[in-house]
Amino acid sequence: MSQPFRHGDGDRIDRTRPLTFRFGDRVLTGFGGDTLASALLANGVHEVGRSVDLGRPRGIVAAGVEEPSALVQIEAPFPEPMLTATTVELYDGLVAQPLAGRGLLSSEPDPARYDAVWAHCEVLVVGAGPAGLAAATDAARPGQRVMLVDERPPGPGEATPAGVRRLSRTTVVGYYDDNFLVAIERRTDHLGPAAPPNAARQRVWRIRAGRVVLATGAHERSIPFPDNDRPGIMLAGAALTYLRCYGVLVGRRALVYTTNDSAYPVADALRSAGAEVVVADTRLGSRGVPPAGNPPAADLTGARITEVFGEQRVICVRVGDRRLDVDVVLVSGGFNPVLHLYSQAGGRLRYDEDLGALLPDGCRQRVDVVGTAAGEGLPRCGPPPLPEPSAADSRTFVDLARDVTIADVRRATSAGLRSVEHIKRYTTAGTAHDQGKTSGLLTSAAVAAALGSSAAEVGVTTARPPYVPVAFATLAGRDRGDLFDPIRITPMHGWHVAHGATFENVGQWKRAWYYPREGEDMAAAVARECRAARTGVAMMDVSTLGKIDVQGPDAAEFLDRLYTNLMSTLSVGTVRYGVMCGVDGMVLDDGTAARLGPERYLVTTTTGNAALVLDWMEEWLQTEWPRLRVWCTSVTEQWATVALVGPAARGVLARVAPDLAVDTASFPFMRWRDTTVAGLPARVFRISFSGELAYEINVASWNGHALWEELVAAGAADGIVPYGTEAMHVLRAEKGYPIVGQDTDGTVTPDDLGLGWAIRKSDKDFVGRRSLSRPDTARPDRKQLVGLLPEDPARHLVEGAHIVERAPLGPPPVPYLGHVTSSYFSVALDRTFALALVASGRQRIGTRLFATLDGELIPVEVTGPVLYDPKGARRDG
Amino acid sequence: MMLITCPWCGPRIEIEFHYGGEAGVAYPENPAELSHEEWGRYLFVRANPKGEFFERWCHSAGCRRWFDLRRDTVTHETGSIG
Amino acid sequence: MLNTLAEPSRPDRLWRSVEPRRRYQVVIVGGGGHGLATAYYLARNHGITDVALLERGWLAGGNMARNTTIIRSNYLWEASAGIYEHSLKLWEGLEETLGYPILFSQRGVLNLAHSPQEVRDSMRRVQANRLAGVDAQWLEPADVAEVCPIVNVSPQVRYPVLGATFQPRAGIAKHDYVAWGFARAASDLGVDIVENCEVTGFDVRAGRVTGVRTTRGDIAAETVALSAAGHTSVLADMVGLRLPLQSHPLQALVSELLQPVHPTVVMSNAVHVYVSQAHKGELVMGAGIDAYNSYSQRGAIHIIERQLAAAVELFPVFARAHVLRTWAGIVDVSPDASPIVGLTGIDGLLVNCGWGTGGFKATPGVGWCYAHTIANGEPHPLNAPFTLDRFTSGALIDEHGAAAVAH
Amino acid sequence: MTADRRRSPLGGFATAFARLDTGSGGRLRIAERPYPRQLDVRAEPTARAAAEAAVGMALPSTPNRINRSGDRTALWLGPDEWLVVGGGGDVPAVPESAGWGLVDVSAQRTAVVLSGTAVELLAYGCALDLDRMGPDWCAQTTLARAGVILWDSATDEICVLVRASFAAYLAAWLLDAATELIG
Repeated sequence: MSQPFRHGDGDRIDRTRPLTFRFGDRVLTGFGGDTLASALLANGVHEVGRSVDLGRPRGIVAAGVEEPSALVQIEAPFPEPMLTATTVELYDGLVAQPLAGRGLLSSEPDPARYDAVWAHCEVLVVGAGPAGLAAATDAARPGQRVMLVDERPPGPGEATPAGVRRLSRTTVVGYYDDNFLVAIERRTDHLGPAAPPNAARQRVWRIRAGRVVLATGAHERSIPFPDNDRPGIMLAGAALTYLRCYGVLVGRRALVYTTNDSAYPVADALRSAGAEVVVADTRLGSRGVPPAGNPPAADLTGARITEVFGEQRVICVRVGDRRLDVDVVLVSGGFNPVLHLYSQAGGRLRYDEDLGALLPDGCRQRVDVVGTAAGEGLPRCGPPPLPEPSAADSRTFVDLARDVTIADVRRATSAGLRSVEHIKRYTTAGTAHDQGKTSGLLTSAAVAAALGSSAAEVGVTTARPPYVPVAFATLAGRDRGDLFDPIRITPMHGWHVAHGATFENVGQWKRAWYYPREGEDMAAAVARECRAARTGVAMMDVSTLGKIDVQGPDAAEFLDRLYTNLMSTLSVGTVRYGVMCGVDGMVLDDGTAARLGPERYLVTTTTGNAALVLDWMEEWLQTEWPRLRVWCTSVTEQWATVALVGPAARGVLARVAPDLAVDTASFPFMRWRDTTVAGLPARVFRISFSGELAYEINVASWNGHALWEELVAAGAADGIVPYGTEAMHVLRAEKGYPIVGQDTDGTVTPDDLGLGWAIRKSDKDFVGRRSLSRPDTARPDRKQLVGLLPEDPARHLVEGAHIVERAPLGPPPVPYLGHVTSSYFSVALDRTFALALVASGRQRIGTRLFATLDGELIPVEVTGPVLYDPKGARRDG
Repeated sequence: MMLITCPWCGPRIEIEFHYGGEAGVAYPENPAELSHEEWGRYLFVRANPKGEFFERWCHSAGCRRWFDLRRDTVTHETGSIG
Repeated sequence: MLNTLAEPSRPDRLWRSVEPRRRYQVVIVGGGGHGLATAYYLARNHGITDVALLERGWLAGGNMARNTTIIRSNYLWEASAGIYEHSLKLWEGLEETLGYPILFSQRGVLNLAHSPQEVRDSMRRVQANRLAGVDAQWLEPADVAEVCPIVNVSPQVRYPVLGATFQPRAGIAKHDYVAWGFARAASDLGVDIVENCEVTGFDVRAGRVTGVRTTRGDIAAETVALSAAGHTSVLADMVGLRLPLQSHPLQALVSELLQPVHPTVVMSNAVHVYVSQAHKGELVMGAGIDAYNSYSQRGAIHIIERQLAAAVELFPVFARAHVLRTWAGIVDVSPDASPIVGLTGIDGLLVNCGWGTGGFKATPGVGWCYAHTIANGEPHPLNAPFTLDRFTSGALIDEHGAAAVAH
Repeated sequence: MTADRRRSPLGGFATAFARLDTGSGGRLRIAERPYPRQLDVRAEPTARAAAEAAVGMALPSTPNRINRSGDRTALWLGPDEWLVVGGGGDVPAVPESAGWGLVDVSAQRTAVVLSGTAVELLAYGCALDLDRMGPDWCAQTTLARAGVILWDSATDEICVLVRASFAAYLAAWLLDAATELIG
């Protein structure tokens, strides 16, 4: 007969909706509204898995998230490890396996969507039990947003109070600063294979609440006795839940084993459902007075379970001198108010002797605890009694999830451990999927007994988020794939893609790295691009460079304080290279400053440091120099910028900029002009990062694409070549121009880079100047930027290779002089070359050193950093 | 996640802010006149109290204004300075 | 090389937690891994057993109990490689030395590179490591996939894996057992381990520290050695010693027990992920440092969310693993991301701090060197570079590049 | 000046936005409003009037509020910073030592307008309590992982100003967030 243990109509199931599922190798049926656990119990299945260390059969203990033992692995529709059968909603086609303590991750990519939303409310009520509903109803009023969050699916006929926003299947997992709570909504899990693919499987709710009401209820706890982990031994309250909510009679011959009155209605209900029930009350002489109704009396008082028979399933128990044949043992050792969130919020807890449990004792955040979570109506039965020490202690469990017994606890204390935190780590109690929800206080009680102290003194371990396990992918949300981090692109990006560019990530930017042609590898493409820049004309998208508009009466003074060289001496219409140091004197960034007017500059930064430099400027302006009348505005994306480079660049520019006098006399190096390029309003800078005649043409970014195409067309006659960041790196390295972040690493001063000329002679201070005279930064033997020429002109040094003075290498540690920061093949030099930071490098020019690579020694000649056109003859074309 | 009150924009989540460490550490009047020890202290030594801390924050994702904040480094409770 | 799931043995004897005497030759403040290792090596290497180790709470309950147990020595600069490599060598013999199973597993550590600059930096570190005698190699993406098949090395991701440095001798150990092993050994050699004993002040006579005041009475000492990680500033303030330290939360998390899936240790500074699979089967993962100073052992959730996004991108197989527990330690970060170990300028007071996120792996190494410093009144050659003075001279040991957050 | 050859950052998204409009049955509309004139205005308190005269409208004094004047709107960005959106004509010149400044940032950001269930869509990535912003609001904040300026551009419409280089990312993010709406 299918579902032989169904009895009556549970108020959560829908008997008109039969569902078929598979557990292990058995095909079973249940009903809509069932959990996997209730469906298994309806089919008489108690054993669901094996314990992690001892491999003992384990059954269903509880009816909710506190379940310590009934772990399953979901196989279909998509594999998910280690869920509790008590929280998995049944659906057609569910396939689950018993789980032996360790989950299995699927190698299939997870097809599900996940998302997160922000929510705000004046009152957040956690838990939709009677106390939560009352609190929500009470809080609801016009203009006040009340959210009611409950972990269960919406029960049939459960009314949501008017003016209250209810979230079901939603578990608050974390309570953080300033009443910020995080909840996980399970939106499609219960639909199984029928889940719509475009719907997020789970959603993270980020809730900011004015006030929080915790109506999180209480978890029943067990009573330790020998073999108390046998399938069929479960919490009394759970048995009642299965009967009332799911129409499942968990057994036909029940022993109710309790320390308190709460289990009597359970016995009552099971009896009326036709079960034989014996009530054993641990209290001596108690007649057990249940809260309401005509009480059945306890059959046994002062009772203790001393022995359990049956392995896969309890069949018989010994209570005192009596043997009772049973198929379930329903245990109630009292209740623990659920205060994990309260504790996470910073709430203090106090141990209540009457309840044998912790109660809220004040919290700095705006939170109230109501109902059983505050201890209201809980039986005042004290902690559950522990058995007298005996050989059976090694089979008497306090934490089923981690196979922790009373013997383990005693072993820990006799090893000298006193702190419950140590004992938790020694025994691993409380560290499993349930984080000790039902076992925490049992463990403490066992520790207290072993130490002859009290549970109050022993305390419990701290509750940490999340309250229930949360899938990694759920918290990852939608920040996946291309949305993991913004991809920043320039206005010409589409052109680069269409023309086969390969890209490199520079921070969040996608920059064209090189443009391989048919049959070209990277080296060939870069060589071609470099050759064009040196011998003809080439163009590059440099729109990613940071641009900051600095204006105001004190703009010049301001820049003088931040750059190592003076910007106040620039005349309008001119441009100057500048270096910025951190307060520690190390190079922070470099770029150019163009004086647009008496009180206005446009400064550029490296691509990676644009935001950093603007923040740097604002910080000094606001926090140190508030009297300076200066305003800084980012215009990085206002302008699209194209570098037009090479001896033929002037001709190309002349063609597209008819109004601009391009001859050297009218438009000399380090000047800028406003004009029209290809009919577009443009600002042209005559600056060069390659040593060649070069222009940087700026237009409004929405015109960037047009400008690019016009230049491609205008340069066609001269065979203009677009080039990427790699060629740019080679060209600048041939000239010994450092790149901040590649040739520097935060430990390099301007002088180390050979930029001493860019440090003002006047004694006027600039940020970082004082640091340059510290004993270590003033050392003459600091690492300095030099060029390296491998003796074998075909030999390429790996960037990162280290430099040593002599060969062969001695035994480690081998002292080294520095390392290679940049290394390329130069078409112009027809050989390889490198830049390196080398101790006393400038004094070593002309000497022979060795670059080490995985133990191999490559002889190199030290040169100055400028290897191409040292006289700068090519600058004007 | 802390809710930090920007004096201009009001309460915003901590992600919108940039942390500036201890408040009230002024750039020395004449750095050149400081000893190496004094300069080293200015560069690197900052208060690191357990409890009340006066610190700098910048509402970098908002109005870009720097401001001082009083915050408890244990409870993360914040309040304005004054 | 899949990790075993062997259940570690549980010794039936650990340490004696005793009442403090009123006077000791050496008082070590802070019963974490460093303090314990220092006490042990003081007794073992220098025969100094008149030592009290004071712990304000439960032994090794601070960062030692909260770290992600990664052990490696592949730091950039000679000074760092020196002390971390010495530490790694000690790790390699520690089970025998302590006679205690610390589950030290040399499963190797991968440091991933996601950008051309990270590739340069990685190459640089590999070359520096080899000269320093640290085992290190560069792996191309395909080789990365060989070492750790679950890493997504596809070029199609936002920040593709361009390669990795690999230190085969690196690995993990069981943090609690390391602490307990040192505690038991130190206790056996006669060191007094005092728990629930918080230092509330120092006795200073004529500019010399002569003892500590504690919640369990005053204790005189010839040498007081601080070893309190995130709380060092709080103690130093009591004697007016201002240190270049800032304390931050460093978050970590753990998953449920899983069948073996992750054979090594993977770290990625760019996306702030570092993860290994512990012996019992749980994934142990470190997150980023919260930006602000804090002594609360908890961080903000967005750091965890960000880290898990990166983790699932890097390890698609982790998608449905579950976070069971998150927590934070309090790390004391120095301006150059390198430690401060040695004299303080105050007679009788020594300091060991500033390890940031690197403390665990250094445990035996710094214990060895700090003990030497205490016993001889001057630094061991391996900790000599890590002076306070470097913040005056500017001779920093900048490990931000090599260390970043992911130690 | 030859023909308009401008390209807006989100020109390529027009069809995707249209698909959302139909897919959501008009419940949610996303559209780029390209090339908005944007002037970043800075002014000291004493020079405020001069700046207002130059841009031809009053600048809001209350943080995170806007002023509207004809086809232009002034957004509060900071205690001494405003963004004037809309309008046209020449960019006003700033006299020397004026105590106020101005930068044309029209091409720095593009404008994306959300209408219909805009607040719900933004809630996927914006931590502001958008139901409590009051009338004529604006805010600089983060949306997803991009910095944005949001403002109350019309009834049942929210305008998102996003930097040109982030625009494609943000558009892709918005469309992905709307996945459940289009089915």
